[in-house]
Amino acid sequence: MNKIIWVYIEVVENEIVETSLEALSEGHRLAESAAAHLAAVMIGNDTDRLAETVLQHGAATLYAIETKSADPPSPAGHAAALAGLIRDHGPDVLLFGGTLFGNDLAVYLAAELQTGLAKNCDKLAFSEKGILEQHRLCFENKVHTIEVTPQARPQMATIEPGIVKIGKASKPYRPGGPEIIRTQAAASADVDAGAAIHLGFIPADPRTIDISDASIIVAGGNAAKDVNHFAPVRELADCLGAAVAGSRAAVDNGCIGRDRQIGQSGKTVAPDLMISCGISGAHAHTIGMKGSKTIIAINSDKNAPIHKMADLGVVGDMHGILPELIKRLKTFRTTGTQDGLSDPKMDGR
Amino acid sequence: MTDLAHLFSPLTIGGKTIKNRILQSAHITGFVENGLPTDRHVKYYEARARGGVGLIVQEATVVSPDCQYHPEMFPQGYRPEITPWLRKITEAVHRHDAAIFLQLWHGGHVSTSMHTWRPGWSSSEVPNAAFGEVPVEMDGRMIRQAVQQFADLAQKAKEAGYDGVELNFCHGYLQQQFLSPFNNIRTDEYGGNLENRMRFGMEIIAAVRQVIGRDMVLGIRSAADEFIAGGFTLDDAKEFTARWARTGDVDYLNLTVATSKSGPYAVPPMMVPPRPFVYCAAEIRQVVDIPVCAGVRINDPVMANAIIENGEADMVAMARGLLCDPEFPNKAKAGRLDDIRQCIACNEGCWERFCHHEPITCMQNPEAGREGEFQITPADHPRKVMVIGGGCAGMKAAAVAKQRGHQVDLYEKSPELGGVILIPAKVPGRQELEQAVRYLKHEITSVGVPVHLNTEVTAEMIEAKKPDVVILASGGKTIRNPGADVVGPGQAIQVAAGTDIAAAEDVLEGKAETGQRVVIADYQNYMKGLITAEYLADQGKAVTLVVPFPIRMMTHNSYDIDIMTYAVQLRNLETKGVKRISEYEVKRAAPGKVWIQNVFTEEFEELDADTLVISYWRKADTALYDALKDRIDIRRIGDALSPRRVINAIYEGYKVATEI
Amino acid sequence: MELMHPSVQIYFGIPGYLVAWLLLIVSTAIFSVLMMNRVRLLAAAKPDPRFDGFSSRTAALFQYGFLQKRQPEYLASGVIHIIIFWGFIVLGLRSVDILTQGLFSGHQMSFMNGTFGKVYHHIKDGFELITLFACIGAFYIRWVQAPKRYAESSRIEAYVVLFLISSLMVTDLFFEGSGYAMTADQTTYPVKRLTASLLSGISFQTLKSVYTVSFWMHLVAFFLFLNLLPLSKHFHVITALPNIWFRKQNPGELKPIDWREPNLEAHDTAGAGRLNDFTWKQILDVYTCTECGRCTDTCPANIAGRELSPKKLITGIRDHAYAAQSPFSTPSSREIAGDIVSDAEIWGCTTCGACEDQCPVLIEHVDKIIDLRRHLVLMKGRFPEEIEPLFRNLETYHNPWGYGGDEVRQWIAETKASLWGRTRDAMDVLYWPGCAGFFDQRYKNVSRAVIRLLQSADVRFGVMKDGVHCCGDFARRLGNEYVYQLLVRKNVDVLQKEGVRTIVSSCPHCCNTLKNEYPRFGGRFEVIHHTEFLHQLLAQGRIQPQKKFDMSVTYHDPCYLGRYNAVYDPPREILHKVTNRRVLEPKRSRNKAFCCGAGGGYMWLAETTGRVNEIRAKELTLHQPDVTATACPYCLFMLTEGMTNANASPASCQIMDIAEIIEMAM
Amino acid sequence: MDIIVCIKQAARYNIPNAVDSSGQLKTEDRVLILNPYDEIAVEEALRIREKIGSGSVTLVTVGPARAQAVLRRGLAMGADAGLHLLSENGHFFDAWGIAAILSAAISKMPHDLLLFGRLAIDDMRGQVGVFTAGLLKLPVVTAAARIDIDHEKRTVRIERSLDRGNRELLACPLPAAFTVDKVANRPRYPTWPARKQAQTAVIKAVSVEALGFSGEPGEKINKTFISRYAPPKLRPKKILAPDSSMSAANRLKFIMSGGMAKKSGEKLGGSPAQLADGIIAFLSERKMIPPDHFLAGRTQK
Repeated sequence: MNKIIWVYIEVVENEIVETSLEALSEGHRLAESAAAHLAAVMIGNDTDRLAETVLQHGAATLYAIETKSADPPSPAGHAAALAGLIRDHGPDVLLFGGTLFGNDLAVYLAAELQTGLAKNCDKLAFSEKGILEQHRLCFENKVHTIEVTPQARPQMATIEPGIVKIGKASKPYRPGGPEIIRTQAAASADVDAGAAIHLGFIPADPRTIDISDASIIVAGGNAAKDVNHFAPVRELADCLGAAVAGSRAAVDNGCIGRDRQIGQSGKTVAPDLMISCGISGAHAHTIGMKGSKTIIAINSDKNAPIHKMADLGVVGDMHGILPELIKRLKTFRTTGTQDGLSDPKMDGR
Repeated sequence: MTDLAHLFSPLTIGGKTIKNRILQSAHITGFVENGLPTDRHVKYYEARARGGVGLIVQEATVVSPDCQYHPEMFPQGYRPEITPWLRKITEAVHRHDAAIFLQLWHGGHVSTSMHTWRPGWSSSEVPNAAFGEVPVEMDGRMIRQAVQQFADLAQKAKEAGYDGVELNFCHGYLQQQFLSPFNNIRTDEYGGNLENRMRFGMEIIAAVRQVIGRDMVLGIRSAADEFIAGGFTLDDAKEFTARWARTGDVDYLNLTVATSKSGPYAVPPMMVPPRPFVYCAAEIRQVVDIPVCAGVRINDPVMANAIIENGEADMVAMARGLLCDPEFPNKAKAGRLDDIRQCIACNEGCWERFCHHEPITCMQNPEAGREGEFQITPADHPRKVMVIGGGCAGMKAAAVAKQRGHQVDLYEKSPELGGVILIPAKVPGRQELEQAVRYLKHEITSVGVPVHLNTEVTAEMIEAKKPDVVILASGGKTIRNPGADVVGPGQAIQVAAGTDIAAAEDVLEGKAETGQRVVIADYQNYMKGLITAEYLADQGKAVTLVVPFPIRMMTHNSYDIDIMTYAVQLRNLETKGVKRISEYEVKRAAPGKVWIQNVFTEEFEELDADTLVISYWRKADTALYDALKDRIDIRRIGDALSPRRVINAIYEGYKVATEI
Repeated sequence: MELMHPSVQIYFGIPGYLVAWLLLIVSTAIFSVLMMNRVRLLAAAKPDPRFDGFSSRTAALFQYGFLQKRQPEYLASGVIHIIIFWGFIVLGLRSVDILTQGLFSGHQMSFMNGTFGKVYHHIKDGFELITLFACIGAFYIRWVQAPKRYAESSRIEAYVVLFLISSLMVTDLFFEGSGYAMTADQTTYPVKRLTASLLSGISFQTLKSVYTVSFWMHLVAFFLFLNLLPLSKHFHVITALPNIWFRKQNPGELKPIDWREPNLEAHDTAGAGRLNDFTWKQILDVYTCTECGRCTDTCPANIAGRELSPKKLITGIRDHAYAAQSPFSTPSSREIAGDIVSDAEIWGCTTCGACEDQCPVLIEHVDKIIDLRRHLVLMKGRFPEEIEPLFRNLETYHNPWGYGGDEVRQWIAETKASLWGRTRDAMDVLYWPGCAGFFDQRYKNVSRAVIRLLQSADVRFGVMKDGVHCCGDFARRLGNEYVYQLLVRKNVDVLQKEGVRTIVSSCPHCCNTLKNEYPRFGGRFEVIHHTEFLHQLLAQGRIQPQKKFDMSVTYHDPCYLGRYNAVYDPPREILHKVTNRRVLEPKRSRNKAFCCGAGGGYMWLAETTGRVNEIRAKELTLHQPDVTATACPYCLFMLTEGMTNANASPASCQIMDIAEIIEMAM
Repeated sequence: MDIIVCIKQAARYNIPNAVDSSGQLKTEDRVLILNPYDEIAVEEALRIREKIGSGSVTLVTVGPARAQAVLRRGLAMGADAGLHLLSENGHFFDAWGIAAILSAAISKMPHDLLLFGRLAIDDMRGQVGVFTAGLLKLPVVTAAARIDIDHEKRTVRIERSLDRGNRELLACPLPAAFTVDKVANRPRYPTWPARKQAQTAVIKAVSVEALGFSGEPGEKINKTFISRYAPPKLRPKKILAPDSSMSAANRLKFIMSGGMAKKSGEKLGGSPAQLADGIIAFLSERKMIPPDHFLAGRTQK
């Protein structure tokens, strides 16, 4: 009988985490190699919207577990929610994206299901005996091991992030068209199964955080000729709880340290929000920040290349704009006219 | 200090340990005299070795008299007299704990009767992109001969004490002409399927390995993607590199891209983003078990370190980077990143001079290729020096003069240093020019030259200061209206009143706005016109570029643009929809209209234009010089002497400072 | 009329000789009380067997003690000191003479009357004047020149003492002068005649009082000075000579945990946290400090602007000791490491030994610093963060970088060196490249060169199969005796098992510890540094350079080769042999050579303040040599770095090892 | 307060490739150390004990005789006792095997707090902690960066490391199990007296057979096996690369763009005030202005 491969789809802020798609693609490759049945399983409160993407990437079935709860999921909670479903359908292989959450969930689930687990695999394949061979690096990346889970089922693995190419499935996988099976989460999914109770999050201190980890960055460039000119950039960063960074020019002008330099001779950053002040946008700089999700560019030269990659191009002198902006942000705080703001990326996955 | 541990960790290639991950890739220096290396070679390579590079691959050396491109450019490896010279070079390099390999080269059809009085050889009778001459199709005997010639030079390399050899299988030379389905249309066992197309290369590998044995390293420099329609792609490259690796005779792969037809991407100009082709190495590294070296436009130690750390390659290759700053590795290792003079891929000193069969040097580093001949020595009599103009020429002169112990002051009338180069430096694709300015600034601050900004120097001022020497680097003047500014009807444009005209400089600086339909009168077919066109096209303007006659009489291409930059720039204009009319000159302009004249038929055509942009040459600003030349020792350099390129400005700055 | 000796005059009904006796008894009493305290501490201190080698010690005593060999390093003050020293010895007798006159109512000791007396008086006569001038000179130096090295030590004290010394002279001159003036009989002593003539012409009564007063003033000055000694830096008048006699005979060996039982296992504590953790010799050292400041004046750490000042370190401990001894003090709980001597000072030292080389009374600074480090590391677990990796690497991988076997195998394969033991009997020497020679990419080039040279001279040598463990020098000098002895045990075992007798090493640090410190742990080998060995081979003509090394060279002495093991000439002679240019001597060289900054584990410590290597680099490039030669891996690294950082121009002079230079001449 | 720290003697290869041509591990280049993460766990335990002022820290390890070394190292750091669950050399236990053995032993011991390292540097699994806790039915939190114990209430507040330097705050009652993260502390360097004591300390040893496990290779409590080893090759993180199926011109186009997606974002012009308003509007409509609590107690230096 055909093998069944399941891939857990991790959802953050109602979006599918890229790593999960990588896992799905790996699962898809695996399924095709063994003519196995590929299914995806997802926990969220708005799964329908995401169903399409999942199925495009080759899943024939999607098990969608609806949760009402808004508070961030705990690995233990999700494990409990999935365990039942998995026991019922008994997949042979169960894959996860190797994110922090994915890895944790996998371990909890393995504990729950009393089965083996291989973390951060970079390759998966079936042996001729049909057993899943899990390739991974260990001994501090000095040894490549191939592990197997001969008896226990499912054979669980998490996929090392960022190395599998995401490929859409060439043909609709299941002749009858994809099926979506909705189940209500077991009560345990919303209330923590593990006895540890979530109390909240402590965001990283943007002043000490490594800028490549920062989720908001305010960056200054050549327009700030010295530290005093640079001061408003820092102040803005403060108002936004952002990390301060800069182009090489900012380093040369002595405004920031080299550890906060973005670009080819500095660091590569991928914040959710990048506010770039007085940076023209030479390749040497942009190569380090092209991963930014949303970019606001403030530059007096309307033809500066930075504007071409910005979601919002602000043509004007940063020295004029920043103080205004800071003033407004502060009044915001006091009047608090921003209800329902979510901490950007604060659920820690 | 930035941690570059990965870049400076040793690597073992075929049993030979290299002290760090920096490889100087082979590049023709053009230092040869009647076909043989010279002391200039020895000094050049020794300087790089002293700078701390781990492995030097010495320039392509000709295995065969049959195809040698140009007898005055490539060392003629087939001549027995070469061996002592090679030994000199290896000894010099080994003195500094660096390894050195020799690159074995057979040009195939990249060779012409014009230079050698004999046609090139190739896999098939396909004219090559470099010269357009139809080569001779090689028969079995010729193939065996070529293979033997590779082995013969390998033998010489062994005798001369090289640590290894690198086979030049790249850049559209002979082996690639066999490998590439674009060039190779044979039907015998050397053509057709991949295995056949690889046969010639395989024979060379086997023959060379047989000669050098196991004590020497054998590497291959190969393209990973030809970037031409009908050429091989990265997928093919994965296949054939894997097969090479499987022979067990190949110790490492040094990857580049392109072939003659797509040449510009092998020595990419500055508008190509940094590290463009590292992904090729990364992908190929997954399919082979030997070290892989990534190259092409890697000019920064941090970037290089990241490439190693991220497992994209085992080694990084640099040619222009080390040409520009031989001390790159030492400085990087010591954490002195600011002191590194970064290559900006201008190609002015290297590729272009090579094209014109001149020995190479570097725009930013006049000492390059002149090691020993050019060096900064303490001045016998420290003198009081005034440098006027904070452009490239002025800054270089000031820095060098100061290092020699003179008492130097630098004056700049604008609020910032950099001079005219700051104008193109704003344009997308030309922004690397900033790096040149950054370094010059860093240089003068680190040697401690007092800089007086916002200071327009007058004759009176100079007489008051009583300097021993005045170095005049005050730059040139923009031509805004050829009608009025230019003498001689030949170059003049009759501009009717009310016509919207603007000088290219002003447009780039943002001083002048243009209408929607723009005609650019480019009198010289210089970079200025081309980038202005791209700059305006980027803004969504409808741009027509009128160029008189793209071919200079004395040279292959437009004189101040090397062919690589030129080609990629044209590509950009094409992709951005710029209309280019050549063999025409703009003669008259009125509001909304421009009349252009065919240079051959002298017939007029009428174009609609809201704005006419003038891209003319610049003129030297001679006022100050004329006022003082008889009274004090005043010397003109750079645009103040004659408006030319940055390379001339920096060269003259350096030169004048070493002469006072 | 007849002249009455002061001692027989009557003062307020008390005869003079009684006064003299009183003076003697009181001052001796005070003096002995003071000395008791001083001695008590010595007695309580840890043992230190220093009675071996009587003759060599006595020889040294004459050199450094009586001839004051090191004084003239600083010419003016040196000569002055020598004069005062000898003046003292001469005049001391006179003071005793005067005292006896006082005690026995003017009667001189018998021998003073004879010919000896005559001769003595002639000498003394001259000396009084010279010494007086010397004192004035000393005044001038302290008052007017006031060199930096005297900073942080009391001026008043110095002036008082100088005043007392000179007054001894003056009073005696006036005593005798006035005597002659009164009796007016002719004297053959020029100086006395001078003073006599000065005094002649004043009334007999005045002369008489001058005569009496100066006599008593002399005695008072004498006793004051005596009691001042144990309270001041002039204690050295008493302790210097013994301290010199008890000098450390083998400078290369660091003081072990305990002189009698060096094995750490045998002890529950290690290092010096409080006074009584020091040995009596270390205490004697601090007693003896003359505060001349020569140590601080030559200390690279201090010159580079670090907190450490060897002088302050010693006086600090001394003052702490005195305070503890004074009857008024309450016993303080203050620790020496940390409270008295700051951590920054303790970790500032590069153990280059320049201070010890300069000290005129042979104080051993480094041992104390290391004992303080030992206390911090072994008892407190407190040390600069950056050296923890070093400790862990040494403990786990037995080399500072934590490299693995690959490196060594690779190195052996590349050098094609034959393995020790395979043909053991056929091998005379073991080549020991040191960790750097095995693992460092730059220094591998040197060890390769050495091997090629040994091969070309067909020396029968081998290298250890899996290399060897780190010699432990850095661990020891960073105070981590535990790791040190761990490594020593391993090495000694291997070397003895493999029957090694002679070792040629490329690292002065290895050489030093193997040669001077391992014997105490049972490892006795003949250890030679490669410069010495290659020098021999050149001399024997077993290595024959074909061409000349055509570059101007200067030579930097590694501390552990030079100062600690006195290998100064072999490298220089080698250079003279192989180069055809002249060999430049740097500003400070041989035993005065300035440290590269790597010693004492500084290779692994972060130099936050003061970059010693840059200072040295600048010094070395003074005469603009093409090449700086040295013979130590760590000097090589530090100077190379120093060159790149200190000199703006990239083409600054290269640093090469002697071996590399010979090879280039082959 | 009885704290149990489960530690491991980890193998470290200080050479780039630890597998020889025949697929065997190069054991001659292996060094055995106390797993660095476990060292941090031990330190954490000691600090907790010091903070509370009472209680005991017991170290437990599973392994052959040689594994005793890591117990002694832990004792030298200041732990009170060590328990050695002795297995024959060459016996292989996977995460499940170890967890089974540990839980069997620990269930017989008093335990308020169980600490593990987050990860072992050799097999790099990071599973034993969770599995053991599961078998002992204890609440478990992974990657604990900070542990605050309320001795009276017998509750714990835990800060757990998330990515991007963020932390999650959790609470749970004792007894509980945590795996400790790298950032938790910097382990102390053992002093000489402590080392000396540890050298001679008596360490209780119990063989795994005594706990009811065969200890044979192929032990049934294991769930996974290593089928073979191979030389490592780091797979690079995804890098933007044009697909070979694209035309040459398009491949070049991709490269020339520097992998930078051209965005047709709106462009604002006008007075500083207007522009500032524009930015605020942009941010608030995307809900990108973080609320106060997010910035609580922060002021830029």
